[in-house]
Amino acid sequence: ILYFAWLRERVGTGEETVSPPADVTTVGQLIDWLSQRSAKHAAAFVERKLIRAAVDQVHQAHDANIRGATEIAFFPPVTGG
Amino acid sequence: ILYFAWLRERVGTGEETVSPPADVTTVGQLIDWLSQRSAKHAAAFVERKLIRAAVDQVHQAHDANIRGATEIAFFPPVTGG
Amino acid sequence: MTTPDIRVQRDVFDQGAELTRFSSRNKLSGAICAFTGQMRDFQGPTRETGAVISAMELDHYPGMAEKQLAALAHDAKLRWPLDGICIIHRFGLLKPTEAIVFVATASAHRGDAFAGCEFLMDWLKTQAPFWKKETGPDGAQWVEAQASDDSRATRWKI
Amino acid sequence: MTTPDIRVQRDVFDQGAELTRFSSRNKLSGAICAFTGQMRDFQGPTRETGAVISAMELDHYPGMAEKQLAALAHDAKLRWPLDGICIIHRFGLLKPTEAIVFVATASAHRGDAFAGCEFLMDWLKTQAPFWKKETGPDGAQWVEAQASDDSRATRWKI
Repeated sequence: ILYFAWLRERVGTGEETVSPPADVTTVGQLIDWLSQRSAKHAAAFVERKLIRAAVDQVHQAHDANIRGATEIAFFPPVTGG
Repeated sequence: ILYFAWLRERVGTGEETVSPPADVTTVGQLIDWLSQRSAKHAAAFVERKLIRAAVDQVHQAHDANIRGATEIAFFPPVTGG
Repeated sequence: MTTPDIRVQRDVFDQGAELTRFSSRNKLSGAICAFTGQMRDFQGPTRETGAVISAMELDHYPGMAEKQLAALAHDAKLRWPLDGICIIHRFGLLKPTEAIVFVATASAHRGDAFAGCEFLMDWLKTQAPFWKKETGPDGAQWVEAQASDDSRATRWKI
Repeated sequence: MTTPDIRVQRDVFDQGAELTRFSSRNKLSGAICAFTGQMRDFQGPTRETGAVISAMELDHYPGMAEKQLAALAHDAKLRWPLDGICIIHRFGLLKPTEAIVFVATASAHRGDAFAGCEFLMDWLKTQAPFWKKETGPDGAQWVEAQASDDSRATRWKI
């Protein structure tokens, strides 16, 4: 899992490796599962509508499937350019 | 009178000074009057819908007044840029 | 708004150097949009069917050209909050690949910079007194105005 | 179409030098449109009400940033007949007045160059994984995404 911008600051790390249970199959379910890992995770994900995700470096919605994915990233809406 | 682009080539000069009679009061009437000056003038002005005019360096339609003007220019539609 | 930088000149110019100069004059603007019209490689409406152009001569109306470009810059800054405007237009003989025209706008927001720049180009194309004569394989001929240029310009009308 | 020139880099770049390089690679294109996003001088939506920004840090997603910009360039050239595309985006620490992003397009016709360039900027703003943290008088804070950017991007949808 990769975190960027204020999500990285709130979680306290930019990168962590996790092994969620088999019934965590979507981005949204992964957010639920990660939120229970620590108070920091819970705080990071509390504004759920602001959380964007990429699965293997491609933007995905919260209902997207994550099975087989090797790299999942969470971040706020982008503000480059 | 100033002429530009193919109008200059057809008239055979880029600039001439004329003194039209007092009843020539619009751009269109000036075109009629100039067309009678020579065969070259007539040939230059034959495609009348393609003729654009500027009176004292401001674009004007054929029905614009020319009384008091000191510099009148005729040219085809512009193609710069 | 800095004073518009408007130049009608015979000399070649370097569009990159002009962009550097323009941006250094508008350092605090978040958005810079620049357009360059280069001498194109084909004659007629499309590259696929057109003949190769070997030279170009640009006739212009000295005095009115500068006035008309200044008037267009004035209109643009009335319509969009622009911090700066630059317009450079050449006349005389041009060699292939040389720049003909350069228009740049600076603004706090990119939408205004883009709109101001495209507005200036569209109106310049139909209002600024310049005329192209292109030399192709069949000799030199005056470029005909395109109806598409008129429609591009009039879409900006209120 | 030349291969899109896409760079995600920490180093400062000179927008004028990049425009010179881009135009020399696209000499035969009649139209070149270039946009530069510079570090703006104010925080918040408007210059009038905003506080002064003294520094900026740009977070980015290495790997995905390059991929996303390449995908946007690919989309742009499917939609418009573009001869060339250049996108440069910085990350890391930026000083005031430095350029953040540079997008350039080359085409035979100016309408396509303008549209391609603005499309790339609008989509880059909402899709490319970069995040700005601006330092103002009240400390550093992450820039919030603007709804206007989303609506500017979606207007390009077919």
